[in-house]
Amino acid sequence: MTAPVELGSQLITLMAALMLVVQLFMVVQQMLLTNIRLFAIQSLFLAGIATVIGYAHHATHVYVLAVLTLLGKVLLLPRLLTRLVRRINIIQEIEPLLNAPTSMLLCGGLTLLGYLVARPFTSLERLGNNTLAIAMTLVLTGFFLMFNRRKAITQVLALLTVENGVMLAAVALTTYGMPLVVELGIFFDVMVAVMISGILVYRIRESFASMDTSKLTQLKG
Amino acid sequence: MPSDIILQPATLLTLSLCGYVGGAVAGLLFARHAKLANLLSFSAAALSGVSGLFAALVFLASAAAPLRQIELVPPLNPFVQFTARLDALGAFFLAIVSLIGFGLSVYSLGYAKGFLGRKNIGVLGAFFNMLLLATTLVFLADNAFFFLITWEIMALTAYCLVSFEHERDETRKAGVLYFVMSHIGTGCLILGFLLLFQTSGSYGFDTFHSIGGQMSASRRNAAFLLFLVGFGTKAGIVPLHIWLPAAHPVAPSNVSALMSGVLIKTGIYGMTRTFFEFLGTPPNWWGVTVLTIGTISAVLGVLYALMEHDLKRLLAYHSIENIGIILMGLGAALMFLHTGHGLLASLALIAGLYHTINHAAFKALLFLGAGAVLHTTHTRNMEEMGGLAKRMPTTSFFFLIGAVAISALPPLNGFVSEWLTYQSLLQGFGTTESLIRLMFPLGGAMLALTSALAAACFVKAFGITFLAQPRSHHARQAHEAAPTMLIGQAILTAACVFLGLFPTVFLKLFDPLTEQLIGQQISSQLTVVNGLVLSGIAPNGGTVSTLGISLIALCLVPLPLVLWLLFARGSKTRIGATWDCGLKSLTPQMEYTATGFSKPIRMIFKTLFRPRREVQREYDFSPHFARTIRFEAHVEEIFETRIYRPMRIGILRLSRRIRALQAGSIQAYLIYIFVTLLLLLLFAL
Amino acid sequence: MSLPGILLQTLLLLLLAPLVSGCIKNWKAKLQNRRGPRVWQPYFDILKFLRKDMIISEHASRVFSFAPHVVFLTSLLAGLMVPMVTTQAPLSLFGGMLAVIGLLALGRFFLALGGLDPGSAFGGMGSSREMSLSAIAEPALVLAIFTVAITAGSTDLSRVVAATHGPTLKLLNPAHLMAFAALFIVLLAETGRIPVDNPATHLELTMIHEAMLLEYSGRHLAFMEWGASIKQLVLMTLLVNVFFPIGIATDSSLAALAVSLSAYVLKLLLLSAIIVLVETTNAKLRLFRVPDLLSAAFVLATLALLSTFLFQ
Amino acid sequence: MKLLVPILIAPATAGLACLLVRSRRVMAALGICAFLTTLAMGVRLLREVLAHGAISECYEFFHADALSAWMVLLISTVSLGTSLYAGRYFQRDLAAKIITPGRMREFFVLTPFFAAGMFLVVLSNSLGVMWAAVEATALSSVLLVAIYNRKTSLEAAWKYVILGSLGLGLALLGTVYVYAAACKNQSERLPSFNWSHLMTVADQLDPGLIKLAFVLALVGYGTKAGLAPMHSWLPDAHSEAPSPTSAMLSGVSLKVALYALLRFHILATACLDSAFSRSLLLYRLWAVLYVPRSAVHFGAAQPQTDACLFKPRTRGSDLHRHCDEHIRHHLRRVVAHGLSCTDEASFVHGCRKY
Repeated sequence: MTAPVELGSQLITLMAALMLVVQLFMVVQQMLLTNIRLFAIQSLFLAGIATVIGYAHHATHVYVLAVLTLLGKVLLLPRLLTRLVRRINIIQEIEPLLNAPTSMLLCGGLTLLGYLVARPFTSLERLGNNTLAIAMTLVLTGFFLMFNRRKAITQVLALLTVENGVMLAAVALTTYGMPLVVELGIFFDVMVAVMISGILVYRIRESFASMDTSKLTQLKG
Repeated sequence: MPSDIILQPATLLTLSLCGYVGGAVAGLLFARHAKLANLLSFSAAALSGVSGLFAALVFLASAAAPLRQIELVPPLNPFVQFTARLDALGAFFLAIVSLIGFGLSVYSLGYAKGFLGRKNIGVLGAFFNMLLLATTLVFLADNAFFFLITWEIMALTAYCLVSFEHERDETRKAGVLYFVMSHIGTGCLILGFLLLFQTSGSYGFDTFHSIGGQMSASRRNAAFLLFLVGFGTKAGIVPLHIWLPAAHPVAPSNVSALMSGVLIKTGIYGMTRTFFEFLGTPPNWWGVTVLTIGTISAVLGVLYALMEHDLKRLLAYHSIENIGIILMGLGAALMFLHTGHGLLASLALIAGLYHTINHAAFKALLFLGAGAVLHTTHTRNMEEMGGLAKRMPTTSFFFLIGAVAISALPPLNGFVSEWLTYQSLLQGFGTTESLIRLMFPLGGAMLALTSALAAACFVKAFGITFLAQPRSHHARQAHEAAPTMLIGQAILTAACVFLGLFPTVFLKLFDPLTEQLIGQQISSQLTVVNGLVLSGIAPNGGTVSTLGISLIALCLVPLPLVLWLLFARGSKTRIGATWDCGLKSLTPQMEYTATGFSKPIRMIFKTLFRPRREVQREYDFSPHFARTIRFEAHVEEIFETRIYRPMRIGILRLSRRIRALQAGSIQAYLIYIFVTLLLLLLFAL
Repeated sequence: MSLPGILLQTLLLLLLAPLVSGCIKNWKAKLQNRRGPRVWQPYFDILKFLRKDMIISEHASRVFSFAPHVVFLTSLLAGLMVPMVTTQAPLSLFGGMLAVIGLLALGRFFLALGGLDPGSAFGGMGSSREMSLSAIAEPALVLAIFTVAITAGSTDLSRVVAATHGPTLKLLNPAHLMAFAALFIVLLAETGRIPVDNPATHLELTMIHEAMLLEYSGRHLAFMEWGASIKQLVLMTLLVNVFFPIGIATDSSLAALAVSLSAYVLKLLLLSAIIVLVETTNAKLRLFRVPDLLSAAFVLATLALLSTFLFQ
Repeated sequence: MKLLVPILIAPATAGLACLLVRSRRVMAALGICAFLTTLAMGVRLLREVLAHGAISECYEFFHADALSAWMVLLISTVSLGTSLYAGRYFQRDLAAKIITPGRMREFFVLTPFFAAGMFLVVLSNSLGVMWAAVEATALSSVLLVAIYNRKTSLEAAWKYVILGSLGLGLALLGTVYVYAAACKNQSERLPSFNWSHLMTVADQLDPGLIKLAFVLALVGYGTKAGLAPMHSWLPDAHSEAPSPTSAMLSGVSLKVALYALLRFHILATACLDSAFSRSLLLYRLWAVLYVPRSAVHFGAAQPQTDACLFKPRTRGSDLHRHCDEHIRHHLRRVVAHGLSCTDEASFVHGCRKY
């Protein structure tokens, strides 16, 4: 019976690593639509990890989580965001705060910090080694992505990657995942958050005629 | 049986508190019909003033009465109990607030009619009652929380009363300045009480009793300084006094009388309570600081008062001077406590507190007089008054009594309390060997300078306002104040005369107070010859009896009459014109003015005042035949220009620089949070 | 506190005061080789004023006619508290040095108000200058008295006189000398003598004390003049008896009283001679130079205070 | 004994009812009576809690102790005040055509939910549910901020949403760490995530995890509570929102986030020595005091910005005063939980030091 557990932890580590790679692509990527698709892939990997854990520990509610992530973050949200982008029909993301090479370097640094922070807790993970470190890195790079980009939609996406990072930590750290009621609460909160930001983005688009958040600077000190 | 129930201090006290509450509610309820509101609220205040006064006197007279714990409101949580406690110190100050409250309320019955058309009298009455209630509760509070709450209510109601006539810009500015300064003071008080709380573990005043002993030296000194600044701001000692000459003149006269007479005394009450009861035996430098601050406040207060020709600002500056004199007494008492001279300490304390009630009486009287004058002449500028003695004989008589009292001239109460202060300063010389003892005689000399300058100032104030010819149309049309206003002034004049002529009777009431604070009962040593004569502590200390002086004076009065009968029976008296060096006749413009009167002092103390004068002369063809001449003289208010203005500019510049932090762009905010997160993570590793 | 003592001292005050000012005027004239008025001329002046009619200005209020009585009575009361012939002043129980200063200040207060009341510029100027200068003189006066009181241990004049009267001649003790000098300057300022104020002139620029009396006439002027001379006598007695209590009677036997009376009159005349010398040799100081003189007095008084324990 | 659940249900039903109703007056009345009931229940709850310690309902899901009872009172009084005020406030706006009836209905629907979210935060026992409730309050108030469709209010709402959800993301990570620490030392399957239970087992938790969790919670909930360096969204959001919402936001919702932060603080002090979390809070306090931004805005035109700018500074003192209050409540509650006196004294002493 050890083989599947061994296989499971390798699978989890692989998928977590792939999530990190997708994240780095998003940092570099300029095109809005590809960004959304990258986010969908990342969520897919997260769902994968959840299913593996659910299978390994026979925890039924982790399966629920996997299905929810699959439905919500892989299918529903990306379609909603793409429809939004198409209606506002801006494709190209203009020059971000830091250009690609410097942001990549910074993400490298953040990964290092993620590992440093997560190092004392590696003993905690049952399956897949240092997924916690990856989770912390996802959160930090998501944070960095947020203030690196100007487009409102990318900021929402960055927020969602932070969310993914947190869910990864939850899944990796806790042996059987969090109690179901908490999972549901978190999931729906994220959904509603994205809906609302979608509405706001639409309204901003209407009144500011642009998605560029750097224009939102009237409220000075 | 019923009589002794009524005379019980507790019942009288609750009666007075309910009276104030009733007055406030009546004021608000009947705000629409002004006359009724005026009558109800101020008579309620007067009644509660009387009952408060009796409560205090009965409590003090039955000296042996123990502390009385009165539960006002059921305790909400273990730390905030609204319990009132009537002890000797509280009762003494309760007597002050009730006596002055009684006089002022009677006065306000007439004075408030002046606002009939313009302002809402009901609100004035309501706030007046609330202020009296809050001040009474401040003196009775037995718990730091309750004390701070009532202290805050007092500051707020006083603010509302100061900016009662808020249509004038000057009032609004003064109100804000008062508000900010009193809150700086309250801030220090909160910190001070927190320091005490840390050692005693609870906020009750009984647990704070001589807690100084258990506190570490640095914490005790910190607490002392916090209380000094906190209560000093409310009392108006020199470096923190700038709100006082701004706030008092703009308030309605009965309010400025209440503020000068009673509100600044809460500062003195606070200092006495904390320095003598809470902080235990003081180190030497406490007494020296308080004495120095007192001397400086006294001298500067009177010097700036001399330069004023706005009647109410002049009186406000005099409040600073008298607070200085009170602090000299308290400072000397602290120094004697340090050297262990219990008897002298209680003499100095009695001198300080006796001057507190004296100042409350004559300052309130003077403000009421000024209010009556203001009421008819519609101006505060003395240069536009004059000749009011003939038109307002009774008010001018009362003002004269007040002026004589405040200039510490025998036989009135100012002289008695200053005589006690002199005695304590004199005896103080022998108490220590170090050079500190030089401070006592020099303090005495400064006290003499202050009272002489005060006499000069009040010759100016009385002379220019009441004597000679009226300088303006309003002054010419002036009419005597309403009867209730005169009764109010009469009450306070009677208080001044009684406190002046019969000090020995009043000193017995101090015994429980000195017993509680210093553990000495010395009123027996202070009264000699069947209680008529006041004497200093030392066996051969000087004696004085204002009563004796006035009696002998009465006996000597017939002497001039006898001489007149003997030699001058035939002489007649004629009314003629003042000598005018041959001019047609003396016009009011030729009279001496207030600015002129204080010119010599201004020249003598020019380094302090740095006077500036501008003369603009408009002329058609030759400068010698000027069409109009505009003369303007300024005296520089050094505290304002040297300390407070640079501080304000500095703060504004600092805040403008920090404003850049709120840049407005969301990226910037995100970066702030990101950096904080990174720092914290590194910190947590 | 005996009644005859009070009556005797009052009589003495009333009679001696004009004599002293008369002598000073007479000797000053002699020094300036003028014949000058007779020594008892002030008595005739006072009698004449008492008899003459009075003119009161129409602007003046009742304070104007009340002031002379106050000045006269306060000076008398202060006089009764100062030991002249016996160490125990008649009213010493009712007040010591501080009460004397207070009463004189009360007199000055009403004198200044009387000056302001008629509404003439002279009176205003006189009151303003009188109040300012006396305010500056007060600290020196109190500090000098404090020094003496500290050595004697109390502000009660009779005890102070008894202390300095003791066998050891404390007269040459430096503290007492400096205190005497300070008090002498204050005496000149208070009684309006030459360096501070010119008593003989009616030129408005130079007169301070006289300016306030300008509007008074008849009975009021008599009381004012008399009060002023009594005040001068009181201050001189203070100076003489506190610092040089030679021959003052300790018990009330007739012989002792006679000896102390003659010694007292002699000392008074000696002091008046000094005053006359000072007046003739000095010119009147400009008004704003007077504070420097008075601050000199203050410094002297502080030195006196220091010397009480430095040169002990 | 059903006390806690009705407190949640009352505002929720009022919110739903407002969906169906048309007229402004009825909606306002609904809001007012909802909050009146919660106020009454809050008072009863406080008396009961003061009488005999903490109470919890439907098997530990809801848990109310003195601290939360006090907060329930606070929330219901403030929301009652605002709903009383809101009725008249919108009448004027409607007349002046600043706001469409639809938007106004939005206000009357969302405000009770906003309050219900806050009640849930205060009453919930498990940290996860508490996080979800805080997120719910944040989301429901975002649309309230953006009611006036002006440019500036949209900008404020956007900043509010982004910064808020980011902060809460971090707070969620913190909660996950706490939960991880809870799982580590318990063998049985589903360790309960209830706060009261966690307190009993606090000292056995792994200090490293708790330290990290506290840091993240501090930054997360700190952003929501508007503590110093993370406060920038606060003045914009509060000044742009309609005044009843801004009153609710600054009056209560910041306090609720502070409440959540204090839960972590108590947990952290119970687990680690009190030095760590106290020094962090000290840092927070110092940051609040260091930034005299309230002085910054003496000159600012909008009075509301001034008002809410004072918030952080007063928050500093709030924190201080709150701590005093909370310390007293903790005292009662901690004693109720049977912690030893010395620990509690050091805790109280430690807390008071800063």
